[in-house]
Amino acid sequence: MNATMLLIFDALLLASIIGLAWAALASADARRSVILFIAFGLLLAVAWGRLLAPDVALAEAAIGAGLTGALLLAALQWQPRKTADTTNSEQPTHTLLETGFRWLVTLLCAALAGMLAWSLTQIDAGTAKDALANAVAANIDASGVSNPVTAVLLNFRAYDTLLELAVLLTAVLGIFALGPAQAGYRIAGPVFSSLTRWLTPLLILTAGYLLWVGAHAPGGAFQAGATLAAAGVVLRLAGRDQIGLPRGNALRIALGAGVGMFLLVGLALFALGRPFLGYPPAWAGALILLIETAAMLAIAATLVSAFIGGQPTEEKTRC
Amino acid sequence: MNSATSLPLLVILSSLLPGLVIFFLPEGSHRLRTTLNLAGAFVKIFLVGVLIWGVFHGQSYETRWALAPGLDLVLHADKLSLLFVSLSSVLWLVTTIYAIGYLESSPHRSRFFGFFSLCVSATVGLALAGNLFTFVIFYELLTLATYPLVAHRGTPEAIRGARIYLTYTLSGGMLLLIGTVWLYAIVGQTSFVEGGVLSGLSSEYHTQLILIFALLIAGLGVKAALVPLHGWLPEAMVAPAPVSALLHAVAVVKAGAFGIVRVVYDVYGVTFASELGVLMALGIAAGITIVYGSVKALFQDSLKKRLAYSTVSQVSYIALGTAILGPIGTIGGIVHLVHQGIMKITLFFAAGNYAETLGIHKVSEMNGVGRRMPGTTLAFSIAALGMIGIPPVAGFISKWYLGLGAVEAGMAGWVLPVLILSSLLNAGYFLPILYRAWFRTPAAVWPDEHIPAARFETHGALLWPPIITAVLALAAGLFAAAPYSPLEWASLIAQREYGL
Amino acid sequence: MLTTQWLYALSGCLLLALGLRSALLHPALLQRILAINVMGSGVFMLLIAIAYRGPGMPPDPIPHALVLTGIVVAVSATALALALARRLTREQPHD
Amino acid sequence: MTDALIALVALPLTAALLALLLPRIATALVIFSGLAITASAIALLYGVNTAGALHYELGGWTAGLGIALRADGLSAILLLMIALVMFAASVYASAYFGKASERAQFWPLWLLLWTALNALLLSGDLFNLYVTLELLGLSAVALAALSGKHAAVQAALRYLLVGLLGSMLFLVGVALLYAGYATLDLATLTQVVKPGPIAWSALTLMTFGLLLKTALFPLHFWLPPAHGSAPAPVSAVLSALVVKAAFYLVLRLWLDVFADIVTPTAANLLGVLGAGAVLWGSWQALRAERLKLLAAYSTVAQLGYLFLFFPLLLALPPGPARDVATGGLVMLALTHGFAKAGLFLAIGIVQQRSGHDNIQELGGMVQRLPLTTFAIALAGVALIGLPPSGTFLGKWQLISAAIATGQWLWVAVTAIGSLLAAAYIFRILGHAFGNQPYPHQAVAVAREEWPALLLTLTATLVLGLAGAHVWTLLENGS
Repeated sequence: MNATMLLIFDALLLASIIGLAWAALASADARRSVILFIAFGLLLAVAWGRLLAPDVALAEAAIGAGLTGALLLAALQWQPRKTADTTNSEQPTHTLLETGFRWLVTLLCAALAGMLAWSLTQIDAGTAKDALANAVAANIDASGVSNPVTAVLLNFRAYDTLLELAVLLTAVLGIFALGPAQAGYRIAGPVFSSLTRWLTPLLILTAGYLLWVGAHAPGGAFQAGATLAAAGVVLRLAGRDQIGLPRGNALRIALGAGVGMFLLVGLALFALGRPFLGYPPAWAGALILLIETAAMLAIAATLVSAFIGGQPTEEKTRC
Repeated sequence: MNSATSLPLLVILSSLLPGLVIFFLPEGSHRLRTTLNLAGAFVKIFLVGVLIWGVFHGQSYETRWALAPGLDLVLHADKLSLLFVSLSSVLWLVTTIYAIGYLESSPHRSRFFGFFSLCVSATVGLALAGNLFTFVIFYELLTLATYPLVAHRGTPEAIRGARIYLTYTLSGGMLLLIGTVWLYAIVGQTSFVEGGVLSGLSSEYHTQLILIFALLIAGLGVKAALVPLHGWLPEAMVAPAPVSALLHAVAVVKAGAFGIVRVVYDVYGVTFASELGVLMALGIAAGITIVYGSVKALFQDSLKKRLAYSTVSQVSYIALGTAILGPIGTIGGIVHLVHQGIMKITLFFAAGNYAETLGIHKVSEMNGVGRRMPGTTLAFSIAALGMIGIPPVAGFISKWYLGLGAVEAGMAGWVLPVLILSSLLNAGYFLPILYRAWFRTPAAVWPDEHIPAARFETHGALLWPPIITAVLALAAGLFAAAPYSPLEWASLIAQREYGL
Repeated sequence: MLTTQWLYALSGCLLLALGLRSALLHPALLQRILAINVMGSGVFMLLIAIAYRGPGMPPDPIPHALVLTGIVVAVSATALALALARRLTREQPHD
Repeated sequence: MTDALIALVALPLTAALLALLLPRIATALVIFSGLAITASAIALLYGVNTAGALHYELGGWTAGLGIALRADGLSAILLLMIALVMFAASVYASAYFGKASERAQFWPLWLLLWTALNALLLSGDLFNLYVTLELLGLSAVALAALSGKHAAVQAALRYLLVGLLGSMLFLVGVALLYAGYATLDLATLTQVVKPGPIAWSALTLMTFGLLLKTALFPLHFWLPPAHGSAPAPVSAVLSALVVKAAFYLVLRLWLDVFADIVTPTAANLLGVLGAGAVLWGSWQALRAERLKLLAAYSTVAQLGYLFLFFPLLLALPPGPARDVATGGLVMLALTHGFAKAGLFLAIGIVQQRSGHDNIQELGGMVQRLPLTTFAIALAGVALIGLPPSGTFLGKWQLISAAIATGQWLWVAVTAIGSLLAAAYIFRILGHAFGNQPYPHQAVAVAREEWPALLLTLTATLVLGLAGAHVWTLLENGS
């Protein structure tokens, strides 16, 4: 595939991405917007692949498009298909002031894009910008994994990931604080439920594989966690309230597992006189796998809880 | 911390700590509260006595505490501050006794006496302030401590009066603050020094210094009730009588006047101030206030309002004195700081007695009150005559020196007329009261008599304070030449200020 | 920068602007939440374009890691936002 | 010494997990961890004061490849304030939330918020700052919505969207800087960053995003409803700490990282917005019907003062004069932190006891809730800027710097703002002193009253009288 072909491909891809985004945001119809947005996410995954970012592509497909999509679709249930105020935006009856404001905002956004583009032109293609990439390459052997992204994520910048898991935890606790989960869907027909019987184990297997492979190839806790969550979503769609999600204490443990394991490892090393989160190279691989496993469980539990939109009710056990 | 560095602080604490304790006392524990109040007052007087003794024997007292880079909280005892401290601590004792009798059975006494003590602590701190920064701090604290006292009764009028009082004083405080910061920005941290500290500055600063002076005097003028910044004073009359006494004689109004004295003598230096030409402006403002206050007083039927306007006019004698260049005028102004306090507090005590005993609030209700309440009325009469300037009461001394000073300074042309006119006006609004009180036949029933005449005409705690202060007013006049008399003291200060 | 980087970086800016505009102007809540996600995608595209080093060259892994983190943060925020919105629609104000 | 850096993040995070897993003993847990965190904050302050700025490279990787935690005098002081305020608010909350179920939901989020605040103050890495911002934003939103009331949820949702917008803009700036300088480490960036479009647009975007989060006028619209409808202890820390965290970042970016990039014109713009905040916020506070709204608007105003310092600091040459002014700025931020937290806690007591917080109906409060009223009055003294509060010293430096640099406009704004503040504070006290009978059964709980009182006392007395230490700490810790 030669350069011009590639260029055309890029142009088409980006054009459709931007077009989808535009369409999704321009529409006043919630359902339409959501579906367009999911498509947008999938195309993004392609773009990431095109830019040699397979890890991101996987994550985007699984989380960005997949689970966000699922969340949005679930949201459509209670979202009035056309909100009251959207209807009047279809026949634009704006006062002069409003129109002025809309134009002002539009202008500002355009200016923002312009400013960014302009400053991007100023980036000198010096060698400096490879400094960190080289540093990563230089230290990769000590990191315990061969996939540089995983190395950055779980070793060099593990602290980021720790706090990021804390963000996930915060989100799900915030959702729980807002009340119990809404009731499940009706039990699915025989076809779909038999499909789920096949689908669920498959997804779980994939998750395990992604987790394992993350050490040296694209993949890792987040993609794996998302896939695992997908299994839960499928079950949920099949009408199972039980969706394999533990209850009460077990659930709380699952949700906290990621942060917990991270802290445990970090502090244990700290107690042993090593820097906080500073794995000994010999152990790094194992420790990272340990943390990632916990993280995967946490992510899956979090995302499924988010999907069902609240704390699963204790007593209802219907399956 | 030895006595030299701790004594000024202790003088403040002697009223601050009892005050803080009193806040937490249950309403019922009358005796403990009274004990604390009086103990504090006596301890303060004792400590002040030690200070005076020390200072007159060349000992210097200073408490210094850095609050921020270049901003020290300094408490320093010099002759001027001692004059004010001893005045306020003596009058505080008397006022406390009076207040205990006055608020006999009224609610929220713990709160009242708590803030009462805070108020005096602020005043004392203000008197001992060793630099403008410290002065500003206590100036604002005084405002805060007096607000609850003015609002004490909690009636809509009380709240309203308190709000007006606050609006004036806080705005004034802001002007004072800006002026002070500006001054610091030019000369950095400076202590109060007899003779002033600014005369050395090059002439390029003079316009700035004039503006700063305007800001400072405007800020202080609010509390000193210089026209047109006096609006709060009549409104604050809603406060209980002891508070009015405190406001008019000891704390608030005095703080303003004292501040003006400080700024003119110990920051700018009186000679430098007159070179700048600001002294004249101050003098004119004072003169206008003196006349205006007296004229307004003439037309007030409410006794307390009449006294309030008389305060407006009387306090400006102090400002007038500072505005007169030359030691004699200075003596007149400074000595009046004391004399006005003693006389005016007597008047307010008496007015409070009339109100508490017979429910008399209006001048027109005072017919023949002299026969029903001779002691109170006698005290009132002495103070009133003093205010007019009739010898041998203290007020005469002040006016005499002001007059002489004006002649000496060649300002007789306008100062003397002001003095004479205001004295006539004083007579005009005080003598009719005395006439009614002594020579008119009393009304059949008093407006609201709720303290029957027993052994005394009223409660002892209400009767003795005005009598004591009246005696003091007489003594200050009769023994003006005696050592340690206010006059003696004022002339010492004047000598220092002029480096004589 | 390479042409490809340019193309993607500029599209990133464009997405950002698009998202920002709708986030500020769109009347419907759901679309506003989507808009913020689109903004995010714009930033991610910018980052990944920066990381790109041309065909066959290993890209800079750090922006990739940042974007992975960013995606997870974004989904958390979206989930919370949707939960809040649901709570709102579930019980209209009764006053 | 550097252990304190780790402890300040690890302690609250661990406590959050334990509170999640062991809800029964959560309250005791919070109190103990609170003490531990406060101790670590003191240790850090001590360390910074003796050894100067500290840093810790996480995972042993050199900053740049890895992430470094950093602390200097400024961050150490703020961390101590956070610890004290959060601890006092925790004690208060243990009594405020009556039901065990409420507390079970509250404590983990509360500790996550604490984690976020500490992590943000300590972070020395641009992208890590973004993550902490999001952690802070999400936990704050979750807590603000806790009451579940419609108004609260609505405000929280708006708060969330605005916050996300802000962090997105911040992230764009980060991306731009990485593109330009290939580093995320603040210290490194400080050395390599050069004036030019990249730095300018990055700073613009990040500042704008942070201004949204710190609610600088006219971007404050989201704050009053959010702070006004959250549970009292939450409102307290939102107003006292969370907005400050974003402000702290602005300060860092403008005075440290981009010190050579920022221009006086830009600083003046911030000053103008600050002035707008002072005047508009105070005016709205004066017109507010409810205590909580009054307090929230006063937060808008008080943040304005902090931004008035930018044009002044830029005008002063680096050196003692600027350091003194900076100290004033920090002093204002600290005093407001303590005073506003105490105020919100006190208001919470009033609201719980009388079932409302309408300013009109506070008559007789001074008799029935004397300590609470006293706390409100003390907070008021600090908000107005009267002595002996730390605000007085701060405003003194503000006015002084303005006069020294001939920027009289800011003097006028400060004066008017302070008088307006006096007006809205004494509006409350005027009603409180009214002698109409107080209709409600008012028995305040010591666990609620004392935290409020101690916080306000810290603002008015401790900071006012021991203020000089703040300046020395900043100097030693630089």
